[in-house]
Parts: sequence; structure tokens; C-alpha cells
Amino acid sequence: MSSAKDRMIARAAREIAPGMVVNLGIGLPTKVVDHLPAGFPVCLHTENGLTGIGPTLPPERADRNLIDAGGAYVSTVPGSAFFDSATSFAMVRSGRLDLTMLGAFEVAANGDLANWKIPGKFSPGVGGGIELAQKARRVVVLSTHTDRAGNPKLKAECALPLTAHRCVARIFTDMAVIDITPQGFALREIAQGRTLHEVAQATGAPLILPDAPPPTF
Amino acid sequence: MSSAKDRMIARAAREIAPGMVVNLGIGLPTKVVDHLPAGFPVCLHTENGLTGIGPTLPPERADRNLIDAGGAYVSTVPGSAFFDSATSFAMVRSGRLDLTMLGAFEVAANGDLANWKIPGKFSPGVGGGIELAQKARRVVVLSTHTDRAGNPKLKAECALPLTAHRCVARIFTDMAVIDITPQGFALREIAQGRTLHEVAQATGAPLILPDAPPPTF
Amino acid sequence: MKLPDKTTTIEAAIARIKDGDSVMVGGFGVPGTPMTLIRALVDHGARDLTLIKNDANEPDMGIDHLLQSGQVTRLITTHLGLNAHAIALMNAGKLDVEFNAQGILAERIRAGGAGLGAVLSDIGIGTELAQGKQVVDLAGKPHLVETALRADVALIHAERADTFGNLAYTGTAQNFNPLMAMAADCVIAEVETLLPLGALTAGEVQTVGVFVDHVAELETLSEEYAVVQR
Amino acid sequence: MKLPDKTTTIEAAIARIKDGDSVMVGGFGVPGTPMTLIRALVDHGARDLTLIKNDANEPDMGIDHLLQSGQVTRLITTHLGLNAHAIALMNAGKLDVEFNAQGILAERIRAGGAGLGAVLSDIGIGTELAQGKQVVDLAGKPHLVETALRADVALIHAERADTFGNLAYTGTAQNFNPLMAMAADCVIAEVETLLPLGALTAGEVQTVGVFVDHVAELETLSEEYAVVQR
Repeated sequence: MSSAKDRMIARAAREIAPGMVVNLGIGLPTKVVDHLPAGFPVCLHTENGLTGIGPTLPPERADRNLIDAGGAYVSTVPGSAFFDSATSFAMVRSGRLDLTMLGAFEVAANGDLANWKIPGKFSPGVGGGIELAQKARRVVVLSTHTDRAGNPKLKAECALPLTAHRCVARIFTDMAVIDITPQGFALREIAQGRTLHEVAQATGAPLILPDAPPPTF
Repeated sequence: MSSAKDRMIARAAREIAPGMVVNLGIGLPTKVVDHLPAGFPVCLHTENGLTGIGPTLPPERADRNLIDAGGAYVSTVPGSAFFDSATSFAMVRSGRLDLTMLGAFEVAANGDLANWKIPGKFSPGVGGGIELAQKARRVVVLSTHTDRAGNPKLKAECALPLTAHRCVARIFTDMAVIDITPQGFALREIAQGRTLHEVAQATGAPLILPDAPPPTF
Repeated sequence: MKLPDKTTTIEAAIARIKDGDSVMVGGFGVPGTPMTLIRALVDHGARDLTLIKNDANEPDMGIDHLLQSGQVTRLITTHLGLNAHAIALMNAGKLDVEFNAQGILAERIRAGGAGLGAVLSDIGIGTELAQGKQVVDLAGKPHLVETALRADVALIHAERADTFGNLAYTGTAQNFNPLMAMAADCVIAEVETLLPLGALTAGEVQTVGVFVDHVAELETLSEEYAVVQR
Repeated sequence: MKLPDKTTTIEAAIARIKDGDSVMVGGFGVPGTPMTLIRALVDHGARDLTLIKNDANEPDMGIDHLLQSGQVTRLITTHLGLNAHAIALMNAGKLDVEFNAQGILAERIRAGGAGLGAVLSDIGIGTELAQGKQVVDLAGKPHLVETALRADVALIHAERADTFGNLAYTGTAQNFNPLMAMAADCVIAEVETLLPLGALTAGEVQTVGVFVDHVAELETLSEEYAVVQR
């Protein structure tokens, strides 16, 4: 059986609807692309200046001038376009991005996102994160449910500096699919082998549970 | 002998120094280009999206997609570039235009320019005129010295709505070359066959005359 | 993965326009003016339109057809000098005209397309064009707030396109087209040549297909696109 | 008429930089980073520089050489994540770092290049990045004043150029280059291939030569331009 993390990524891939323009953040989100069916109609955007991202290439086949925002050597597809950084974020801020998938340090029950700074420990700068989080039409998070120490990443409020307010719509973790609702976190699906009690215990804020047993992934 | 107007235009052409980027306004200024020596190093800009303007073409040789801002069918030169209207005025506003030559209804002794509107009679809109007048590094005017009724176009103050304040550096007319100085209009050169008295009479504000006989053109 | 197909017909695209819509129209003179989309909008008949266009073309050309048919209530523009008919409508109080400095109109549209609220500029300070505008001090110098412009629909003309809506222009036909193609909720491009995906290289693209909603290939180029005989 | 010639050498161009200058540097990662101009600036030795660059490259690459040589006092950037050395300098108080949201840095530079005073944006409202910024209300909604950025010098990398300084880029090597090439008093471009006038067609030009002051052809491409082996 595949790992819960792999199944989380495969499940997140089903979030992408035909015709969408999508930006996949550095880290786990970029792996989502491997789970899209061949020929699926979608446009992948990377903020350093490419729409129509093709497969990642090994160094010996890479083009030195063709990377994604995470520095991976990528390729083009028929219909790809190159552009500058102002044009790239014009797309983002003007609402042409249907979906972005981001990583997270913390997500609050109201949809606040913190994913760029841990004061005193990690402050490399926000890059394009604020604009993606604030302006993509739909923002979903891909993340382990807890940090390495086992502390919840889903919290009543974010303690870390925010990336953007009330931006997250849905969270895919290795334990569950959880929506941000006006009432707070609401469990929609659960990972195979997990119990509702386990997920609620690992969540740092009240978790609304479904009446019927939820679908698994 | 050529007309005073022709000689005014030929004289204005000598205002263009090697290496300059120049925008020639609609009307008289566009004729300046015919007086530049072959191979003269200059870049002509037209605000509708072309640098490196080549000769004007007759309809039978024209490219339907290649006009200047006045609607004349122009051509390219080796090294020409096409661009959009935002880029075009970015050049103007950021100071990349060394010189613009504009027409005028009125020029004031402090350099104020009015060239776009005669309330109740003529108000087609300002087009690119404000930005050219306000932001080119040097603004010169090409104009008949008086209007059709014989009234001075050089005045103590402009009566018409302004295009830009204190923008004009020099005026080429069919009677004289006149600079705007902190003290007001100052005659620098005079048209062949004209007297200083005639020019002063046709000027609607005090005209500072040179001590020695001025050069003619 | 494959980039989505956005091809349609001129008529199907124009059918989306509603009474009261704001419509950006590319072009500076003839080059870049979407003559066929404009004609289709006349046939479509949507009324009470606000047009945003650099100029009003010339009599019996381009958007003059929409002015003559009475479909336009308001025109945001820079210069009407070549269209005496437009000036007459304005002077008669039948057309509400807002004049902008040309480069400022370009920046306002681009700001709309870039998801900005406004740009601050010192252009036109102390002239009629500054009247009624909010002023902000930057380092002690007054600047005008030039608010972002967006429209319900943008009508674009491009020379070449692919089926995803990537566009390429030619000559001085870019002008306002690449800017307006960023700044409307529904961007419709008429194109002289429609190419399969990949035929327009990634480096040739001047308007990225992400901004474009519908692409329609022109069957013929009417006389309105030709060199004007004056 | 003939377009002026702006060709020079890397060393002659870099010699114009003075102590205390602000210097924009193109590039996002390796693509578009003017590695040779940066090396020449290290050799030149100008100090107390303010650099404006998207990222700090990686250790021992690109602008990291200028950080290591102690020539940089201030860095205006978006992300240092791939350069632990830059982060260490910042944490030790030896490098003053100003972080911008990436697209806002792009717009601030573009605004400088477009002769605007600022752009108004709602990006980062309610976050650390809004601190200290002037706020302007637009139709009742708060916007941050993001002031235009210009520099004394811009260092640009392009794939192709002509002798007038018209530039064309490739792949994801555009990034900040076309924006910075508008926004400095002295714009210096290193180019992989220098072409005679006319070899770059008017439609291929991505940065118009009007913005560019000096063009220098690279004799060789050092290893720093190559695919990074990780």
C-alpha cells in the first residue's frame, strides 16, 4: 500500500478541474503534477515566468535557462509561454490563477496562513507567497497534519507571522481532507486506517466531524 | 530661395544632436526628419509603438500595420523595435526621450505651453501631448510666429488650457529662434530678411534682443 | 497535460456582451483595431456601453459604427482628432467623454490587468486633467491617484494566436491590445491566423493565453483593415 | 538615419560604478543572472553598494561573490532561501535586508522604469510587510503605497542583442531583467550573442534599446551559467 503522504498528494491532484490555471508551491505541492492523467487540460504556472510546465528533467537533459520557482529544471509543453516577473504576478493579482497549492507552518480555523517565517529560526523572505495566498481564486494547503515534534499545524489561531488572512479554503494532510468553514475546521475525508478520534486529537482547534462515516483516500 | 517655414524646419533639424532619442510631434515637427543627413545617428520614437522610424511610404507601398502617431504610413530601419503603449510612455516619463519637438497654440514667457484645446472650438483630447511636454528632457516648439489672424503665439501668459507648465526651452518660428530664459523670451537667431523690430512687434511679450546682430537662418 | 482549447466564433464570443457593459477596444488608428468584433457588436445590438479606446477611429470606421448606432453612452479615450463625428456627438451632449493622457490611460489599464488599485503619477498636475483627482504626497511632491481601469469585456486584435489564446502582434498594432488583454473579465481576441499549440513558440508569445478567454479566427480581412487612402 | 552604437566591454561598462551606488541585478536563480558583470564588479571593488535582486543566488554563485567580498551594505530582495551565507550575514547584522513580496518588487521596479511615483496595492495588508508603509484609501479600501524603485545602475543578462541595445531573452531568464532594464540611470547588458543592426527583428525585441546604455558581448560563458549539479 502506498504511504499516506502519497495518497494525500494523489487526492490533492483530484482538486484540479479541467481548464484551470494552477500554481503549485515548492515542496509537496509540486509532486501533485505526477498524479494528473495524461492529456489532462490544465495550465501550470510558475511565478518565475512560465505557463505550461512540462516534466522535470535530469541535469544531463536540462536547459540551463529553464527552471521553476523552486529551481528545478523543467520543460515546456506545446503552447508554453515565457514572460517577466511583473507579468507573472499580474496574472496572480488580477485573478487569473484558479488554484494554488501551498505548504504551511500553521493554518488557523479562520483560514489564516503562516508559511514563510519562524522568528529567530527561519526568515528567508516571503518570495511570491503572499500574492499567491492572497489572490489565487482558491488556495489549498498540502501539509503533514503535525510538525516533526508532533504538534498540530491546524490551530485556533496562527502564532507565527501571517502570509495572508483568511485565504485557505481546504487542507490536505496525511490524515484528512479538512475544509475551512464559517464554523471552523470541518473534516470531509479521512486517510485509510485513521480514526476520527485520532484526527481530532492531532488538530489544534475544534474539528467538526461528519454525521456519516466520511470517504477515505 | 526656400520659404522661411522651410528654413525654420531645416534650422530645427540642427537641434538634434548625434545619439539622441527624439519624438517629433504631428504637423510641422515631423517634417524635420527630411533635413537630417543620411546616416545621422539618431533614434526617432513615435508614441504608438515604434523606435527607429524610417521614411514615410506612399499608400501603394505602405504596410497597413505600420503607422506613426499622426497616422502616416512609415517604415522601419535596421534596429527598429515595436512595443505597446505602456512601454512607449514609460520611455517618455522615465526620461529616455532626449528631445521632443511640438506644435503650439501659445507659448508663455515662462515656458508654459498650450497646444491641445481651444475651449468651445477645438477639444479633441490631449493624446500623448502632456507626457511629451512634461517629461522629455528638452522640449522645443516649432510654430509660425503668429496665428492665421496675425496674433502673437508667444505671449506673456497663456490664455488657453495648459498642456504643461514651464516645459518649453526653445521656440523655432518662421521669424526667429527664441529661448525661454529666467528673464523671459530671448532672441537667438533671426530669419533672413526679417528685422529685430518686426520680430519684437510680432511677439506678445517683452523680447530680449542680442547686443550684436544675431545669426540668420 | 495539455493546454485547454479556447477557440470559438466571433458571434458566439460577442453574444456574451450585455447592455450596460464596459468594453475595452484595442487599436491606435487602424492597426490593432478589432474591426470584425466591432461589427459583430453592432449586429449584436448591446446598448448603454462604456467604451475604453485610445481614439475614436475615423468616420465610418472601427468604433465609429458603435457611436453612429447609438450603442455608446460613455467613451474613455485620449484623442478624437480624426473623428469629427465623435466630436460632434460629444459637443451635442450625446456622448459622455472622459479624456486621459495617453500613457496614463495605458497605465490605468495595465494597473487593472495587474491587480493593482492605482498608480501615482505627476503627469498633468496643474492642468485640467488633474481636476477631481485624489492627490497623494510622495516625499513632499504631489502625485495624482490614477485609478486602475478594468472592463467587463476586452476586444483584441492579434496577428497570430494558438488555441490556448497565446497572442502575437505585428508592427504598431500592439498599442493598447496587450494591456487591455490583461484587464477585462472576459477577453475576446480576433486573430488573423490561428495556429495549433506549439506553432507559436514560448518566446514569441506577447500576450500569455492565461489572460485570454476566447479566440476566434477571422475568415477574411475586410477593407477596414486595409491601408487608408487619404 | 542610423541607430547609435552602444557596444563596449564588460570592464569599461563596470568602471562607471561608484562607491555607494544602488545596483539592480537581473536573474531568478541562475537564469538571467549577469554572472560576468557581477564578477567584474567584484574585481572593480566598488563598496557600500545597495543591491536590488530577486534572490541572493546560492553560495559561491552570482551576487554571493559581492556579499562575500563585503561590498554590499544593503540588499532589497524577496527570498534568500537558497543562500545560507546571505542569511547568516543578515542574522549577524552585517547585511541590511529589505524583503518585498516578489510581484510587488517587480511592480516597484517597473514603476521606476515607467516614471511613476508609486503603485497602490492591497498585497500584504495586515502582515509584517505592511509595516511603515503609507496607506491610501481607494473607494473605501485601504491600499499600501509601494514606492517606485530606481537605481544608479542595472546589470542585465540577455541572450541576444543588437548594437543599439535592443535585447531578447530566452526561457525563464527574463524574470526581472526587462523591468530593471527600464529602471536605472545607467543600464548595462551582457549578452551571449551580439548581432548587427537589423538581425534582431522589430517584433523580436523584448527590451527596447532606448532603455539600454551599454552592451557588452560575452567572450565565454563561465561554469556559473551552466546547469547546477545538486
